[in-house]
Amino acid sequence: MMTTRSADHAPDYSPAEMQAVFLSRDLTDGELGAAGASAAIPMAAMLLARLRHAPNLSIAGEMFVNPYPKQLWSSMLDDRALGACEAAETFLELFAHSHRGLDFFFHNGMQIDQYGNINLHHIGGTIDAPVMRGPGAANISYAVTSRRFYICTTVHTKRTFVPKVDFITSPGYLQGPESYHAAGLQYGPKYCVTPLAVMDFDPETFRMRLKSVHEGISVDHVIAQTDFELLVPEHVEITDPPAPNELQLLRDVVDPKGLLRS
Amino acid sequence: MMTTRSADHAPDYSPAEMQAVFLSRDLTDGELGAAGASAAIPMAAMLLARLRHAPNLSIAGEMFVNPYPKQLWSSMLDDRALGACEAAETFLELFAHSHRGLDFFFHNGMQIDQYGNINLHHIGGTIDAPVMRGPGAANISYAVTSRRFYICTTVHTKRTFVPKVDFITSPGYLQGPESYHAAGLQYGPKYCVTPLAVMDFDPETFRMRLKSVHEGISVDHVIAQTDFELLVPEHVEITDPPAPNELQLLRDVVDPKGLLRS
Amino acid sequence: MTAATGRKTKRIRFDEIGGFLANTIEDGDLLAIGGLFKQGRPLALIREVIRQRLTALKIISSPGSGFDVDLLIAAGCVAETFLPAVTLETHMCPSFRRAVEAGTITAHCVDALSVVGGFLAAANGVPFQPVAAWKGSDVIKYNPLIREITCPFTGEKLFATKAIRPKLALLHAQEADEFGNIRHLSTMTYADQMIARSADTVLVSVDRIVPSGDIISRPRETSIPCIYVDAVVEIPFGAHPTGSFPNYSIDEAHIDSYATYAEAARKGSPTGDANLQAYIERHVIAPQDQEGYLTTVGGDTRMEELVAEAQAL
Amino acid sequence: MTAATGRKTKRIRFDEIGGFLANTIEDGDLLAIGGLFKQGRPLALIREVIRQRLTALKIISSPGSGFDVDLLIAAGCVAETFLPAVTLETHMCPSFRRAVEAGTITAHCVDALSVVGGFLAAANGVPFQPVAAWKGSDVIKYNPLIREITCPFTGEKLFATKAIRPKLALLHAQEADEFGNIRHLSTMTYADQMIARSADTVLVSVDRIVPSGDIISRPRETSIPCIYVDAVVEIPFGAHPTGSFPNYSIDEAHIDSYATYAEAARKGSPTGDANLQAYIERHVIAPQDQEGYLTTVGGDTRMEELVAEAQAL
Repeated sequence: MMTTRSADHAPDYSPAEMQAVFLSRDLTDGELGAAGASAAIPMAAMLLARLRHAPNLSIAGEMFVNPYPKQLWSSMLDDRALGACEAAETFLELFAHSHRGLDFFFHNGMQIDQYGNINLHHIGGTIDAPVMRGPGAANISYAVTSRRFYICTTVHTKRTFVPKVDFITSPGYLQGPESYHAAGLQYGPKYCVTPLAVMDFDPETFRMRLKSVHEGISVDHVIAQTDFELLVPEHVEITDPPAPNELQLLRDVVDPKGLLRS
Repeated sequence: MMTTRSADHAPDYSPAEMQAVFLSRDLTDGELGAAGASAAIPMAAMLLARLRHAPNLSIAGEMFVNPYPKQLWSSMLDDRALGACEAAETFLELFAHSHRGLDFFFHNGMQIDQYGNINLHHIGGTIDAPVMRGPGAANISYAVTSRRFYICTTVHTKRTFVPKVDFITSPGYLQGPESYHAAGLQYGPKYCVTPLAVMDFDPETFRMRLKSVHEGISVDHVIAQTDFELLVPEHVEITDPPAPNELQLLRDVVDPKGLLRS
Repeated sequence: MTAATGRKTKRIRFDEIGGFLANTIEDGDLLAIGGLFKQGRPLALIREVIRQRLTALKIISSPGSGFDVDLLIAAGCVAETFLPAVTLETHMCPSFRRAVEAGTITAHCVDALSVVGGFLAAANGVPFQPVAAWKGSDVIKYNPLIREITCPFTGEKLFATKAIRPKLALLHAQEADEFGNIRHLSTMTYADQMIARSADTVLVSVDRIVPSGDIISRPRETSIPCIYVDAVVEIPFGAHPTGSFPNYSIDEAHIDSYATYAEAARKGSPTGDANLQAYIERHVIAPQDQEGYLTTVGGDTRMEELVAEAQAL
Repeated sequence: MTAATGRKTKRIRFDEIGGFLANTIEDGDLLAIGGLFKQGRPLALIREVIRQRLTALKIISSPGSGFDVDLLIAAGCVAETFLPAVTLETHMCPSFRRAVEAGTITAHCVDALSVVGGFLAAANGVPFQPVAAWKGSDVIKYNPLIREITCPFTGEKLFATKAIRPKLALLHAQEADEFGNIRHLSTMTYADQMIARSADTVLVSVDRIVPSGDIISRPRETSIPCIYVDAVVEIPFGAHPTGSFPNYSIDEAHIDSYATYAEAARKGSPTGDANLQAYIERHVIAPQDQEGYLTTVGGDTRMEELVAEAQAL
C-alpha cells in the first residue's frame, strides 16, 4: 500500500485537467459517446481525444452531433457550449440512442457508492420526504444503452463516496454480481475519476478499487476521503500526468479560457 | 325518380371540375384536411375553398402544411405538386394526425360498395392469390382519425360500384349499422362524388343514396352504371353547376394548365 | 398561387397574454414549458403566469429545467412537478429544494425517457410509448408515468410511459409568421416540437415576427407548423434571462443574483423571504410590459452585451 | 476548434458501389428504399443491385413506391414486398401486378402506419410501436407486422406494429459531406430519416458532395447525421427517372416508356418479355457508369430539361 513515486512539487496542471486527460486516453478512435448536462471535463476529454488520437470519435448527445466549440463551458446542452455542429437533433434522438447504443457515457453524482451506483435525487429521508433534494437526473437509460460509462466527479469526500447511496438514480453494479445479473444489467462503470485518483471495479466482487492516485496525492488521503472500504492493491501507480502535447492541445485548442483551471 | 331540370346543352365545364367545385363548397373555413397520393380533384377542391370562402382552411397531408402550387398535378405527394409550403414535415406526421385528427380526408377506390367501403387491394381470388392485384393503399387510418371523408372517383361504372367489395382496404359503413358499431367505428363517408352524380348515405341503413345528378346526366344512367341497388329519393336535384366565379378561380388560379379538363 | 386573403392572424399583443392565459389554463392544470435549462425558456410568458396568480399548477418541461420553475415555485404557483432534472447547473435550484424538502410541492420522480416518451406518445396519438431501458434504477420504482408491459412479438418485458397531454404549452422561438408557423434558428430545439404536438393549446413567444412569404420560401426550416399553434406573440428578449440563440445569450449574472436571493431564503436568512419576494415584485409583478421588465434587468446596455456574446460564439 | 485531421472519409466511388453491396447484403435480405413514388428514389443504387444479380430480396420502402420496385421485380431480384402502395400513379405497376397475380412474389398486406411505425420503433430502439387506428379494415387481418395489444394505463385494445430493421437502406438526397452528413434540400423527406435510423447499414447517393464546413455552418439543415450513414456516393442525376428536387424533376416520359414495355409483357404480348428484358439490358446492365446510363436516357439535353422543369416550380 504505497505509491511508486512521490511528487515534491505541485503539479503544473489542475486536477480537472488531469481528469480530462486521463479520460481522453481511454476513448478509442471510431467510438460514439455522449455526456450529460454539467459536463466540462467529459467534453474536454472527448474533444482532446478527437484532436489527439481519435479523429473518428463521434460526440453525439441527445440533440447534436459533433460539436466544435471555441471554448469550454460548464454546460454542454446549449448553443453556447456547442459552437458549430455537424447536425442539430431533438429529444427524439434520446430514443434513437437506445437502438444502436453508445460506446460510452459520463455520469456524475451527489453520492457515489462502492458499487458505482449514483445518486442525484435525495440525501436522507425518502424520495417523497427528503432531507436534501438533489437535482434529479435527466437521463438514466445509459446504464442500459451505453456499453460502458465513466463516473467523473469534481468532489471526492466522505460525503460523496458513501457505502450505499440513499437512492439509485443510475445503477452501477447495484449490490454486487448477484443483484447486477438479476436486474438484467449488461454494462457498468469502467472508471471512477476524481480530483484525487482513478478507481476501477474488481471483476470478482464489482467493488470499487483504487487504480492510481494523481501526482501529489497519497493513497492514505484517498482512503481518508472515502467513506467505504476502498479495495487497494499492493501496488498503486501514480496516474500518468498529462504529457506536454496533451496539455498544450487542451489549453490552446480545447479550453483556451482555462475553465478547467478555474 | 326524375330530375328536376334537364340540360339540353353540353356543360361548359368538365366532370372533374364539377366534382372539385362540389367538394370545395362542402369544406368549411377553419377545417384541417388532407388527401392521398392521386388527388388532383381533392387538391383542387381544397385550394378553391381556401381561395373562395375558407381562407383559414389548413391543408396538411402527412408531410407538408399549406402548399401553394402554381398548377395542379396528378400526384399530391412530391415537391412538384406542392410548390411552396408553410412547413415541410416527414412521415412522423402520420402519427401526429392520429392525435388531433383531421376534419376531412378524400378516398378513391378500384371498387366502392353500397356501404361506402373501398377496395384498392385485389379483385377476384384472395389477397394471397388475386385475379387482379391493385396498388394497395398507403394510409388506411383516416377512417378512424378523420371526422368525415369523401369518396371521389373519376370512374363510375358497374365494375367500380359493386354490391360488396372483394377486400375492405378502408372501411366505410362495413355491412351497415350493426357491423359498423360493432367494429367501434365513429366516422364514415359523407359523400361519394363521381363524374355522374353525388351520393350520400341513408342515415338509417347507411346505404348509398343518390343525392344529385350532374347537369346532363340522367338518373337512369347513374342507376345503369351502378351494380347495386342505389337508393333513389322521389326527387333528385341536379348538382348545382359551377358558378362563374368558381370556375374562374378554378381555371385562372388553381388549375391554369387545365388538368381537370384533360 | 398566393396566400388567401381573409386569413385570421394568430398574433396577439403583449397586453393580450393575460387574457389568453385566463381562457386556456386554470389553477391545478398541467402546464408544459419549452426550451431546456437556460436556453429557449419562455420567461416573459412565465412572468405573466405569475402575474395572473395561477396556483396549484402541475409543471412539466423538456427534461432539463431550472430558473423559471424555481421562480414559479417561489411565487407560489406550483403544486406538482414532473421534471427529470431541476438545476441552475452552477447551483441547485433553491426554491425547488426548499419546497420539496418542506413538503409543500410534490416532485414526481421521472426521467428523460418517461417525459419525452410521454410527449411523443401524445404527439403520435397513442396512449403510451414503449421504453426499453431503466433496469436497475430506483427512478422506475416511484415514477407515476410508467407501467410494465410485455412485447406482443418477443415476449420480453419492457416499460410503457403514459401519454402526456398538457393543458397549455408555453414555448419560445426566434421567428414566426403571424399565422403561427414557428422557426427555431437555434441549434437546439430540445422537445419544443413534441410539446407543441402534445398540448391542447400552444402559445409561442418569438424574438421577431417575419412575413409569411419568408416562411413559405424555406418550408424545411419551419420547426412547428401553424396547425399546432394557437397564438404567437413577439416579445423582444422574451426568453431573458435564458438565452435565445443566435440572437442573444444567457444572462448568467442575473440568474446568479436570483439564486443568491432564493438561496438566502431557503437557508432561512432573516431577510431572505422579503428579498426574494422583492425580486418577484420588482421583476415580475411591477413591470407593465416587456420594456418595463428589461429596464429592471439592465436595459439596452445589458441586452447589447447579451447580443454581442451570442454573436461571438 | 476545427475539424480533426485524420478523419476517415465515407465517400465511395461509383465503381465501389458493387463491392459495398457485396459486403452488406445477401440474397434473401430485407432491403429498404428511401424516397416516395417518383421522388428521391436511389435509382442508380437500385440499378447496381440488379447488376449484382441479387435475388429473393425482401423489399420495404416508405409507404409509396413504384418504378424502382417494379424494375427490381422485372429483373428477378424480389421474393417478398412489404409495401403499402405500389403504383406509377398514372398507371398501375405492371411487373408487380403480374408477379403477384402469378404468385411468383408475396406482396404482404401492410399499410403506412404499420411500415412507418415499424421504422419508428426500430429507430427508437423499442420492439414495437403502438397504433390506435385500423378499425374495420381487412388490411389488419392479413398484415404480418401487427398484433393486438392492451394499453397498460387505459385498458383499451389497440395494435402494435413490429420494429423493422432492414439489412441495408438505400437512400438518395441532394447534398452530403464526405463524412456522411446528409442534407435534403427537397421539401419532402418522407421516411428517409427514420429508415436511416432503423437499418443496419445505410448507403446514400447524393447529387453533390459539399465541403464539411458547409454542413457545419448550417447544422439544423443536416437531415441525417453521419452517425447513421456508412457510405455516401456522389451520382449526378442518381435518382433519375425519379426527381431530386429542387435540382431536377421527374422524367415522366421515361417512366411511361418503361411502363409500356412492362405492361405489354404483363399482357403476354409476343415480344413483351423480350422488350422488357431489352430495356433492362440497355439501361441497367450495359452502362458501365452513370454517364453511360444517362446517355441511354437522353443525355445532357434531357437532363437540362428536367433541371429547367424543377427550377420553374
